[in-house]
Amino acid sequence: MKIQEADAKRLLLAEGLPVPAWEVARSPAEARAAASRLLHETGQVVIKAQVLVGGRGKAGGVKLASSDDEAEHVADAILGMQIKGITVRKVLVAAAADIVKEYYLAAVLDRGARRILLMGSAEGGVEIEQVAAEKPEAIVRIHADPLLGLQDWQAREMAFRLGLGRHLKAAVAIGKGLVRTMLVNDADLVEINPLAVVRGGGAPGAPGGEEQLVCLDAKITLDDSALFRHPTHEAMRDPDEEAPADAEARRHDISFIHLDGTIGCMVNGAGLAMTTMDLVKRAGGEPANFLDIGGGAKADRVAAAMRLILAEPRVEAILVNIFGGITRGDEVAMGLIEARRQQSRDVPMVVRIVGTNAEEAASLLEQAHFETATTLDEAARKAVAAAASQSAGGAA
Amino acid sequence: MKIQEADAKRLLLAEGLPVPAWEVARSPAEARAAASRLLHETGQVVIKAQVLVGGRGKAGGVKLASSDDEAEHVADAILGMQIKGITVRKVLVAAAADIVKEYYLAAVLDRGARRILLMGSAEGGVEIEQVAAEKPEAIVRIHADPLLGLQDWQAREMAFRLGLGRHLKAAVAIGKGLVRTMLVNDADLVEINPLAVVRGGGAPGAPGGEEQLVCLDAKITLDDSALFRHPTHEAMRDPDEEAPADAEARRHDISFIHLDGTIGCMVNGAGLAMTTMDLVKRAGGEPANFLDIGGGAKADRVAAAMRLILAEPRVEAILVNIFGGITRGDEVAMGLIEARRQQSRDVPMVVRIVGTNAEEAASLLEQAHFETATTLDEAARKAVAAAASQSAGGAA
Amino acid sequence: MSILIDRQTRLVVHGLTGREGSFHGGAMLDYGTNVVAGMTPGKGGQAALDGRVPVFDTVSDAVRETGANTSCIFVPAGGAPDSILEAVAAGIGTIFCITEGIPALDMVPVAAAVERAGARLIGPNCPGATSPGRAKVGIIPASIHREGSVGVVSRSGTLTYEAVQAMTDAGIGQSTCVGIGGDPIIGSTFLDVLRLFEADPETEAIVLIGEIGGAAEEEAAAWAAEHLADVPKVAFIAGRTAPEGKRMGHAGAIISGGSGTAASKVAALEAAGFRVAGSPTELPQLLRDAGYRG
Amino acid sequence: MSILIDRQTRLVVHGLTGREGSFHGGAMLDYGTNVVAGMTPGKGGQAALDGRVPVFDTVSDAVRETGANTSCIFVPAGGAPDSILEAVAAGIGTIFCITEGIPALDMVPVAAAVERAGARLIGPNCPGATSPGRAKVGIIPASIHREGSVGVVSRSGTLTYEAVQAMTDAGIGQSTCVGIGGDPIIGSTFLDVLRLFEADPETEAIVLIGEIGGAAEEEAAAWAAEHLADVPKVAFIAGRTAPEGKRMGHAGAIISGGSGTAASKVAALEAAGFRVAGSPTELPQLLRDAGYRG
Repeated sequence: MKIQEADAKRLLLAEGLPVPAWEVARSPAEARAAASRLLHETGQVVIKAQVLVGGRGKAGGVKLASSDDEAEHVADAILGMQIKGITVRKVLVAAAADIVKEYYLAAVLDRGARRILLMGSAEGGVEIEQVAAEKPEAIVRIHADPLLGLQDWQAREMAFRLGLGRHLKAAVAIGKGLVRTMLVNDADLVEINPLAVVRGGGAPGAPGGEEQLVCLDAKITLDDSALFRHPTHEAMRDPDEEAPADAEARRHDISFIHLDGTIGCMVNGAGLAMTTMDLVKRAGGEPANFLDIGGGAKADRVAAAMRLILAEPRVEAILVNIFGGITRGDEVAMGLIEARRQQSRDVPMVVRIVGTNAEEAASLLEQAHFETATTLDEAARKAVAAAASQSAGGAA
Repeated sequence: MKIQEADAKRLLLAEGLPVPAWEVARSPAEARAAASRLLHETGQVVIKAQVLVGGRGKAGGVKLASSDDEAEHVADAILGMQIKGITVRKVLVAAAADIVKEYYLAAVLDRGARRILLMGSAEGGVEIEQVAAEKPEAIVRIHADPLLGLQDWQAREMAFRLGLGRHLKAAVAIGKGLVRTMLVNDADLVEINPLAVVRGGGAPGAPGGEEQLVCLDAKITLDDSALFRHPTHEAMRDPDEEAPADAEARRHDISFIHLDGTIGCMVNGAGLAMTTMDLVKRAGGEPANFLDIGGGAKADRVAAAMRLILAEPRVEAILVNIFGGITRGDEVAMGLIEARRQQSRDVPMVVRIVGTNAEEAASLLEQAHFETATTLDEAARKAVAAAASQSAGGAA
Repeated sequence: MSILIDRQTRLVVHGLTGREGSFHGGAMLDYGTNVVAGMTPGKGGQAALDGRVPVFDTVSDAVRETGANTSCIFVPAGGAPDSILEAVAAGIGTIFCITEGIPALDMVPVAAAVERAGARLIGPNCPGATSPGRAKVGIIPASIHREGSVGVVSRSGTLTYEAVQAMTDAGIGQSTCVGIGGDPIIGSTFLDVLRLFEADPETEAIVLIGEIGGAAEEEAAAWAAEHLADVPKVAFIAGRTAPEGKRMGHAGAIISGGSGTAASKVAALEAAGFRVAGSPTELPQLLRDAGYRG
Repeated sequence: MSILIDRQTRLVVHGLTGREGSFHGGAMLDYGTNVVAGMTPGKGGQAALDGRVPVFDTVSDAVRETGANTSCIFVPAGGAPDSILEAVAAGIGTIFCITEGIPALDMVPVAAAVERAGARLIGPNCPGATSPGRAKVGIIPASIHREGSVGVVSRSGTLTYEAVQAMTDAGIGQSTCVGIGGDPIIGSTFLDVLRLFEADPETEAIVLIGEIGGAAEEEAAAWAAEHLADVPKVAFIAGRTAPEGKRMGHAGAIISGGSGTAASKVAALEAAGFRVAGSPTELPQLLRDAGYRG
């Protein structure tokens, strides 16, 4: 689960990391009020769109303001803006820092090494993928020991290799703090970009003029599998950015990702669900979604999956692909029959059920006059054809 | 540092372990008041002397009372009692538990294995050393992994091997809680004896009559080396049980242990200090103390050590044994000269200084008319002789 | 022969008395797997699966009493990492963890502890393995298999069934099919399993079924190019149409920062001499094309 | 030859720029020890000990630039465990930790990590070691030594000096003197050091200086009875008059529950063929009595 910058900063603050003060505003007036409280620090505030997508700066979602009037105008321009399809509903207002130099520092889960990686670069402020592509030697990588954790000497090593020896104590505290933030919150990623040396002002209580190291932006991704043991994290899910379909999918334990095509997919198993999408594409269609109903899916979950797919008006055909293992084919078939009975609009459906209780499923589907398929390739072709005839029909 | 039962119970409670309610009383009236609040639980209270020595029960320091009158009388008898030379100044009052069975469970630092040991026995309520001597197979030992810590399965294994399968969840929580208490507080030992299955009442909020597992007594020893990072632990040092000399020694970073002999010892290094005591004994004397002035001891610490030794009226001679290494012999000699100038009573002193700057020390001591010795054995003999003549003189 | 499991496997099922454990434990037993013990704390002394399998409180009891050498874990996510460590400490050499939804950071120390002990972990969040005709551990349906000499390794569950069914339908049998799991942190990688297949005299061809995310397929491909040069090798990669930055069901199936794409994996596999199928149904023909005659 | 340190020792002193580090660093250098580097975070690029020794920010820098293979740690208690781990990670094989007052529980994972890496730790809270005429690492005064063939191992500081001085005065030289430290958790035990002496062709006799607390002397005695049967062995145990339940200065020097007494240690050593002295001054004569002719 991605969380907003303000929430990420809150988690960092809770671990004692230096994060300059900020406020979140939902209206130009709120932004003006926030600016009037923050302008005294450095004479300028930065106003940043709060959306869970990258490239806010390039999209015009990050701007400076030097007065409360200007802050209100800038916030008015940013609020309501669309960034990569997401409407901006909140802005973060913070004292603009007097930046001396920018760095990148992140704790990430390195799956290949099976350990936590502290990753840093003196080339901060730009996307790390760009640095990795253009100047890989500029990235310092230090793995935390899987049993001992990140040691102080490793955090020092990172500081020295980034050229942060003058800010050794702060850099060590931040490096260790990132890993602690990761562990305490079960995060996959805790990223500070930029980590910056700033002149005075930047952090609360800082003596004016003196250089210090602060976290200017923060990005945290939480491990969905661990949300069960962090009851307060659910509150950080941003309802403004979650489509109702996603919330519905979560409620039913369905993995669902909305895409732009016309062929709805209902599959059991993540790998098979991706494969089904791939074969739809290969057959000339475009998948409307990724949908994994999981193992042992019961009738009510099948019905919920059907509602999710049909909620998208673009959907012109549905492909159901079930390989029975734990999941019993006849149960899915009954779920489909019930779901079709309830469904609001009639969309052609191609059903393929193989594996456990496939024969019982076949006879149920036959009685209910479903179109079926034997192989996955055949199912994909039939679904694409059905969608095409549906469009043609619609156009006629 | 040993801490009182009540403090140990507080540390266990802080880690969520089940400890029946208690109160500490410093007077019979306080004990009566505590009993009147606790008697309703099981109709009986136990009143226990709070002293940092073992064998309270045998010494008559643990008694039951069934009414507030009786509690007051019992407390009156226990308060002021001497147990192994310590005057009882406080009692702990707790609801008497209806004990079904007693167990022993402790987390200890196993120096040989260099890891934390969870040690349990179904033979609770008696001293574990006795069980170890008479029935060693009755002790279950499970080492926590030095890098992973104590795992749940290990706590379960302990529970099953103690026959606590019926209280599995509670036993696992307690086993893990002991190790956590140890780690959180930097303890060398966290011991529950007895850990008991009791019928109802025992713990706050427990449903009456149902059996449950609770910690009836607790003993915790803290690592002195780690006190620096637990500022609140210093408050648990019991001023009633610390002699003024011990407090003075701590202030000067001197290792000091009071003994019953007549020959005061001042030595640098713990091993050499023990050896000096041993040689005093071998020469027919009795050491009055263990005293290690540490490395690089300066004049003021030498003076403080002298005051500590002379504070004991029994002391009839002083043996100073310094092997210079980090410690410079001439500095110690100057400290001794200054200390003798200040000292209130005149006690014969034998000084041996060898190693770094021994020659400078020798000439200083000679000018100041100190009695000196070359070997440690000689020094011990001279000190014993000096003490003997002192006693003889005193008797004459 | 086969890899990981065979007739010498003596299996203890962690959580045998639970819903999943008893269902799949029964299926394993019916397949002929030597299910010698169950482990459920507090149920020691009972017998499960219609009295056919004794249950113990601890894995070490199960090992001592039954000589168990392999674990299959159905314990819920909160307790599964501990259960893996219990198996390791009891001396179990091969551990399958079927449990899904284990927090990734929990697996970091566990994977290290497994490695330190020299044990082998498959999963978590994996379907297990089958050595057709010998043993099956986990949840892969028995019906899809056929005895043979193709080694199958996959990150996925039902997609594997699809591929294996296609092979079986085409008359191509398997030496062992292994699902290594779709989580970010897993015990055994594609490469680890390829090494085992390389050492297995009975395995004559390889089917690798990967998906987007991570770089494990690329790593395995590089190794295979060198060590399995003469072995017929085919592969399938799921997720060609997956968008960047979205987790496709599996916690590990995500393209981030342009890395872990299907395209990069397909390219690496093809460069290493794998024939890469456009659909799982093409795998049998590609095996034949690659020279497999089994 | 000798054990632990010799002319091949290339020493990095952790905390060389501090008060203790520079004082003893200078003494080591003066003795002829190959002090090749200092390590103090933030002082990299400086030169210490009158410009004779370069200082680095990290141990790995010191190893890379100077080929350091041995560490001597004077870092304060709060940072010393981390400094040990840094040395281990940098590939240092032999680490002396002089620092006293390290919380015991901090050493539990550190000792395990040292062992896992196959490195050797002496201490903490130890005086170090001297191989007379070759090298000295730590704080043992140089003046007390004489080259020779008796291996000395001790838990203590000044008591060791006393014993070694007595030997030197009697014309008996040492191969290596090792102080293993008085803390409850230490890296190398009496037994570990005896093993090294056993393998050292130059060491012809053993002096073991123990004290109350723990069971390390008993453990070493049992091993020596078997492996050092024909080697002259003498010992001294401090603390015959120590009362039960009181820590005698060293965190590890405590008799608890009747175990760890001087009597039990003396008995175990005598049973193993050690001659046990009543005073350190008797050690030279006992060595002669035991047949030592060096």
